Amino acid sequence: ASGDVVVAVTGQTINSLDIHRTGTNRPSYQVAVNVYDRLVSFGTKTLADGSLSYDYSVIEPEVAESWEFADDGMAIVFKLRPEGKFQDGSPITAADVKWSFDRAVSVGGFPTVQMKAGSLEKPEQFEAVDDLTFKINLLRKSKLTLPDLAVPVPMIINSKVALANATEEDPWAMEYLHKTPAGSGAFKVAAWKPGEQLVYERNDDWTSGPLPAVKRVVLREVPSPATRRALLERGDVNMSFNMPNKDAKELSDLDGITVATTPIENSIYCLCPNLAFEPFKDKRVRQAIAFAVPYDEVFQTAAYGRGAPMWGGENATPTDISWPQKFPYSTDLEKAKALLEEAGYGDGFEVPLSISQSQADWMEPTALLIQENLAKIGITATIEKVPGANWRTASLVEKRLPLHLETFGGWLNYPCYYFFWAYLEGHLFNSSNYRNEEIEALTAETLHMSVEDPDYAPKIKRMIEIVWDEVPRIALWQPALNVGTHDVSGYEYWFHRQLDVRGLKKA
Amino acid sequence: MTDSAQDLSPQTTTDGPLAHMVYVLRSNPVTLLAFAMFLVLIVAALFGPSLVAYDPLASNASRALQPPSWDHLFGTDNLGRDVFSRVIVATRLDLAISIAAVALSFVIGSVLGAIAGYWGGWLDAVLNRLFDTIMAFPLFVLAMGIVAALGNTVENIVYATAVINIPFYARLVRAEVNIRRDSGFALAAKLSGNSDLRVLALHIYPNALPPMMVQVSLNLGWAILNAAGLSFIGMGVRPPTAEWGIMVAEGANFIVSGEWWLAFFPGFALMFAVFTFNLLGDGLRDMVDPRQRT
Amino acid sequence: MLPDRLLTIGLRVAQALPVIFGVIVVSFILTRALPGDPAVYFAGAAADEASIAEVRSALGLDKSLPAQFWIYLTDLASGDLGQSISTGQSVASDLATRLPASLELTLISLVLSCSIAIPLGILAATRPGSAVDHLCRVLVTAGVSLPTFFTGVVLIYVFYYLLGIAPSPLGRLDFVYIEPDQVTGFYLIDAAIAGDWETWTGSLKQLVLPAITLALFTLAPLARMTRAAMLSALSSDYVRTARAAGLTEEKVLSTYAFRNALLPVVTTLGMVFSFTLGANVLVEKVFAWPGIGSYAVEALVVSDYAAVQGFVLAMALLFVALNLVIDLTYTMIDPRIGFQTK
Amino acid sequence: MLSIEKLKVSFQTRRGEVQAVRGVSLNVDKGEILGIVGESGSGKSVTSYALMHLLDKGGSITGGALSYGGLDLKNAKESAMRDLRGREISMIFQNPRAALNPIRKVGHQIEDVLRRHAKATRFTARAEAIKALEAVRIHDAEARYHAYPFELSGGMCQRVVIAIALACDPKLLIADEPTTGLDITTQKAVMDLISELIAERGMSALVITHDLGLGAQYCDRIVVMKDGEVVEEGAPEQLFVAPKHAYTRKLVDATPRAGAEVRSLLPKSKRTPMPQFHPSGTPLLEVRDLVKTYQGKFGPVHAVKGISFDVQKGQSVGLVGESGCGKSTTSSMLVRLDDPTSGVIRFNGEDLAQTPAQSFARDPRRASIQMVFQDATDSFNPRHTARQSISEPLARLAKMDRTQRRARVAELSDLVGLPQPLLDRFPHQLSGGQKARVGIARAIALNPEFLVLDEPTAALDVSIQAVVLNLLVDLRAKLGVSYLFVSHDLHVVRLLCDHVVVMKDGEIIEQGPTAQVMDTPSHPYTRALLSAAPKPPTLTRPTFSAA
Ligand SMILES: Nc1ncnc2c1ncn2[C@@H]1O[C@H](COP(=O)(O)OP(=O)(O)OP(=O)(O)O)[C@@H](O)[C@H]1O
Ligand SMILES: Nc1ncnc2c1ncn2[C@@H]1O[C@H](COP(=O)(O)OP(=O)(O)OP(=O)(O)O)[C@@H](O)[C@H]1O
Ligand SMILES: NC(=[NH2+])NCCC[C@H](N)C(=O)O
Ligand SMILES: [Mg+2]
Ligand SMILES: [Mg+2]
Repeated sequence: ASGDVVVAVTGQTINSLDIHRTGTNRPSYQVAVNVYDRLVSFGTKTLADGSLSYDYSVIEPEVAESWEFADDGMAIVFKLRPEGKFQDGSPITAADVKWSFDRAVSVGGFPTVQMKAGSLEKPEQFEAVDDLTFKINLLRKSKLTLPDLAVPVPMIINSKVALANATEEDPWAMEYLHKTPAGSGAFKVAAWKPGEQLVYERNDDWTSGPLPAVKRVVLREVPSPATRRALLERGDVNMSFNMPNKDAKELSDLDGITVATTPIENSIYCLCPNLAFEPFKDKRVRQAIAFAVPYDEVFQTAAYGRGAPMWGGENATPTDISWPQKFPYSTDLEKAKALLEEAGYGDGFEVPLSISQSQADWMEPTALLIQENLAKIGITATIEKVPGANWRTASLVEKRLPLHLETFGGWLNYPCYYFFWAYLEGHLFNSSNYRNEEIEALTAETLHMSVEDPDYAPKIKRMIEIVWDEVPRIALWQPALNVGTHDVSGYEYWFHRQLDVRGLKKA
Repeated sequence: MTDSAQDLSPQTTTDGPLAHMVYVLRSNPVTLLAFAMFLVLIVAALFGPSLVAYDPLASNASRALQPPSWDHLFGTDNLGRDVFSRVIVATRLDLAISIAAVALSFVIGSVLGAIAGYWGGWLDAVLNRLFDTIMAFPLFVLAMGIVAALGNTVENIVYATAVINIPFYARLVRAEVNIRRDSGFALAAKLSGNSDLRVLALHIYPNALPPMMVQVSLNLGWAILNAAGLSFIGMGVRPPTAEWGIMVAEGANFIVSGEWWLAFFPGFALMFAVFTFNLLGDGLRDMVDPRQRT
Repeated sequence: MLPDRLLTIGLRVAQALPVIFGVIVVSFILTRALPGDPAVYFAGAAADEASIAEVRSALGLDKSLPAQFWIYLTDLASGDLGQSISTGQSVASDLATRLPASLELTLISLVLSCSIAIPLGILAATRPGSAVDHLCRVLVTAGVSLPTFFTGVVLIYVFYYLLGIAPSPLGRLDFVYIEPDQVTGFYLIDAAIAGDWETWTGSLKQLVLPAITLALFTLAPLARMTRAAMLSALSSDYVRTARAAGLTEEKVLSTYAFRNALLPVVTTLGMVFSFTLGANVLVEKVFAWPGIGSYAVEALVVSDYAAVQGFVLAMALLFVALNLVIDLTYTMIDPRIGFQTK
Repeated sequence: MLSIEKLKVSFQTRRGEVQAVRGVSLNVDKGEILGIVGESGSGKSVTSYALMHLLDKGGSITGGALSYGGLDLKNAKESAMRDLRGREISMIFQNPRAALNPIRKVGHQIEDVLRRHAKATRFTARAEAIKALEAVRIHDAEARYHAYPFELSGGMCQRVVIAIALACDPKLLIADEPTTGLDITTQKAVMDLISELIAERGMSALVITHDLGLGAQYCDRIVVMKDGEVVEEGAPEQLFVAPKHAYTRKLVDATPRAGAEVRSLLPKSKRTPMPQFHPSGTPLLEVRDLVKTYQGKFGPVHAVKGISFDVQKGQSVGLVGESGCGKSTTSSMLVRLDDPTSGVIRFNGEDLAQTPAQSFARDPRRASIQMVFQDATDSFNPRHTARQSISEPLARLAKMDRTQRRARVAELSDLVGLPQPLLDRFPHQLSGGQKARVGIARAIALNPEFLVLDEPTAALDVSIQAVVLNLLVDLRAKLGVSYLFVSHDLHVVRLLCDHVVVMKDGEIIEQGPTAQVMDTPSHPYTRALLSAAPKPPTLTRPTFSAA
């Protein structure tokens, strides 16, 4: 690849250019990042290993120049950059922002849910005061609101273009924006063939940040991981996004290839016993399983040691509120057996261990090793591969898998946010059907509470202590995102785990 | 009156099927080879589990991804399982899948094909359209669809493989039955008081068997490949069961990183089996059709 | 004479109609039997009850099955194959871009395979039982015994990764080339039309490895059928007559034996073609080929009803068309067709 | 011109070497037509292939000498032979339709040969080919030039084959059973044509046949072969009048001819007195207005168009007519394997047509109406032994147990003269004559009242045919069965039948007592049929007459 063109490969398909659309898959979110801007963004920091990461603690202006909270704290007023321009040259106005936010909270599905996380729920909350002033009226004071404005969803759409292509049945121009982005971002989409490739071309008139260094980014879809590895290794591509752990481990020693491995924030790979099923109603059975997992083997075999261990914690009570942190379990079959005896399951039992076909890369070896160890304490687990299409329905919506592997990572990096999704009864990622009155109450209290609040840390610690003891989710490890580069620098890790091409530079 | 009787009947009496087989095997080294290979497969399938040194399911993270050595003839996989043991033990399952699938399609295809070929008319037309419909599907994708819809268990893989093969048998039987439907011996059987069903089942159908045997042996190979293909796209049998297709599919990802043995040995076993069945088909054809010989 | 043949062809087309209807019904049932709830799947991560219900009604999945089938049929009648949810495009446009990719690959591989298999089969048939015959048999059988996905990976490893002589397995065209304007969807043809020979060679290079992979697999049925058909043609009375009349061996082989052997070979070719087209999903995965096979697999995995149905229907139509072409070819090769009772 | 000296040909087969020809010597002189007759497998074809160097794989000339016009054919190179074939020596084969490339226009096939031997250029080829077609008396040659073999009748195909063979004016024509498989009338036309052309062009010919009558009629000299050797040679009359070799005598005797009787077909030593038998005169079967119309692809095919005739108890009725006239269709309706479109089949006064063929297998009258099939080989299940085949009706219809069946089968095989050890053989292990006997044994196993014989001897050698015909005569006398004997050979019918029915195009054109129809045929078609049969030289020696 020559000059200022960067070629990247990924295994996944980008199926839409509009993150608000129903059916838009996760890999497509990067279009929202690269082609659209938001009011605000996060800062950038350098991690210990020298790689770049976004900085959750810093909110930076993007389309907005500045913002301030109303005196009662129940509104935020944003001042837009006067020079702000969409890719078609028209100015970015507060009306565009309002239309975009109205769209996000109205179309339903994922964008609406994500907006809600930041307490952004109704169009009435959004107000275009004048061309360059945009006001959000808050429903409640929440620490989540501002960071939630920096996630990909509240992107700012050129409402004039969109409206020109809207119809009666399609007031939000879903059809049009799905294939034709209308943003102000650093890159334009020059070509898009789903299943093949996406080509970004630099927007030379980008107004929301410094001009990117590369002119073109070609993102090729190569389904076979082995082929992706070969391509990077031979230097035919500049970047392999989301590499398998094994390749990351082996290629990181290679000259000319840099592998950035970043533990994914607020994310844990878990083994979940489902409390709706008999043996797992007993806490001791769950603990027994937690003691039976061959953590180290699993971590080495399934993750090739990439990521962070989440087992072997020293204390039964947390000393800080960092999340995720090591659970106080490690492999101890004696203890596991004893606990099972105590619970009256000394003779073991049979249980299906479900994994998702589409995440078989890590789930399968993990499940196999767990299965083997469970056999040692008398539990006969049969591995049940659930088709990808069925996985969400079975595990998260119907929550009917007795014992399964699960992963959840919160975009907003707070423990309470994780708890909100993963430990509250009925909430989507609580696939264990766990319910604990204290957790319910504590989560509700902490969710919007400021981190600085002196009550915050003790409450969080208490929450962590409870879920450590009751283990409805047995933490295995914190996964990492691997990105291999060759002749390219400036790769930055983002919580959304999508490729941000804006900072890339050819070496 | 017995003049021409004896001398007109040549020495063919000594030429029993066994003698013929021996002859074909002896004169065609490739077929002999195929039969020898077939024997190897059968032995591995019957005694596989007692032939191997390691538990094919036992993992050992500390000896993962070791290249072939005297300890592990075919090396170990990413979970530290012995590839040799897994390859040998998988023989039984792979053969079972293909044999069960072929048996199923053989039986169903035979019945439907015989009915269509013998009675003809609207029944034939309907059945033919049915077979056409199955054939009009991209067969591999149909198999995938069936497995996806029913769930990926061994039985469902067998059913899916059987369904896509039914038309091949049905058409073959139909053609064979059809050419014999009005043959002299079928009519003679009717004159002897056989009902249509008896004529079909006892007189016509058995004569369609030899060409079917060829199809069977070829299809055994197809069935194994089919199951392997399903595994490759993640619709194969359940882990940790050892099955060649899965092993190749998973091992394929390790080739580029240099751990070639993961895919190579099961791939070789797969090829060995399919190769055997295909060669066997040719050999059987030679046995059935002496015209092909000089 | 001509009306007779037209009648035969018309009859063939008429026979295809119930088949196509059958395919429509079966594919509809099959997709509904797929596990998983597309509404849940496509509502996306973090979607709640309400939004799932919303998606469900947007997809028309809240209606009864007969109602859904009726809607599907009426849409079909107006030429609408529906919308693929996973690619976000209309199924028709997906097929239009992906079918040529698969067809191009399949055709090239068949051309390759024929140009090897047919001479090989003829060679074997002229020397049955010889070492050459055995060697051919072993070689082509070996080819068909290799799972295509395995062959593909090995070829990439050897020719791209180790030797570096093959181009990067990046699909139909390396990124340094500019895609030709779509006319037929076949890059080789489109590039030739555009006169862009650089792209032409570029796309040809990309075709080599996957085409070889597929060709290896299709060698056996073709070579075997050629051999068998040639053997029976060569032992026929008319070949003996031709020889007795002193015709040269080339003439006997080409005009007398091979032309007659062509019929079963064409039938086999047709079968191999439709089989390969359906089965090259495995090769497409390995070579990142944006073809119809991988499209189908992905659609199937996520229960993308419209895409699966559209794919199956397209393939069925192709199959029917293919058979028609074969029948026409037959009519061209064999003057008897249309006169005999079948 | 052609001389073959002690030719030996053998084949390498899996059971060792087969000596197909063991020292054949013969000469063909200029302008002569030499006939080779002999039983099946005696090496007639192999001899001719050997001299054309067209032997199958594995065959080779192992001894003797072959020369043609002074040229040593035995050691000739393939290239030399290719030049010779077609130009000097050409060959025509039996089954003309198969001898033509089915997918090439006949005109082009002739052109191929002309062009190859430089008898025509690209520009003259067409005209030359048409000329060649005209030479073999094909009408409208211009149009036939474009015809494909399937568009021509068997006789026309044979003419085309002859045209190909003669295209390059060869000096020697080898005809290997040129008329087998053809209709009796066509056969005559083709043989007449060949002999005419040969005379016209002053060629020599080697005509291979197993029909001594045919050979005698057309050849100047005849060679008789048996087991790979020449056993006798001479002028036709001489062979017929004074056959020296026993085998020749057997052949001569077995050849059906005017004036012969069924017993006289057998070799003298085998002749037994003719049994006496007189039909009773009460009708067994009355066929009235029988019609069969098939639903063909292009409109209805009227196979049988309303025929009526009677068969008396104990009578033997001959049904004759050329290929495709509806004989088999009629017989299969009579034996209730097929339902007539309309009409009455009264059997012992009851209408059989009322019971559909489908359910006739369970009808009590099933056992009394049986059939012997045209093609014996085809009529046996290849997987059943002769014993199983004969037992089948006994088990199914007579419900006999094992031992009863064994006894009955033994009895039957004695009756038809089939050696017991042969009963455990499979059909492919039996000769044609043996198969015919098994077929008859099966048909009479249940003592039927009425037996249809659909050309039971069509696939047989004359000598075996003689045996079978005599067997049938004996059986009728013993069992009192009535026969419907289907054939296209009037000579054969005369030997066996009391009454003859002549069919043409699905209709009966003439019927009556055998002698009357044969001696004073009233319909021209009957006359044509009669005259088409080969006429061997009349014998001067006294024929055997019934006691
Ligand atoms: N390819 C062959 N391999 C082995 N034996 C053969 C082969 N061809 C012919 N023979 C043998 O040679 C002998 C002579 O056969 P040939 O065909 O010359 O007989 P024929 O006199 O022409 O008989 P018919 O009247 O049946 O045509 C037979 O016994 C036959 O079995
Ligand atoms: N099933 C059928 N469908 C259509 N036409 C048929 C069918 N069977 C026979 N025919 C036609 O009926 C006519 C009489 O056929 P049949 O077999 O009775 O003749 P045949 O006198 O026995 O001739 P051969 O001497 O050749 O045996 C033929 O023209 C044949 O083509
Ligand atoms: N089991 C199957 N997949 N059968 C497909 C058969 C394909 C066909 N025999 C071919 O040559 O391509
Ligand atoms: Mg012969
Ligand atoms: Mg007949």
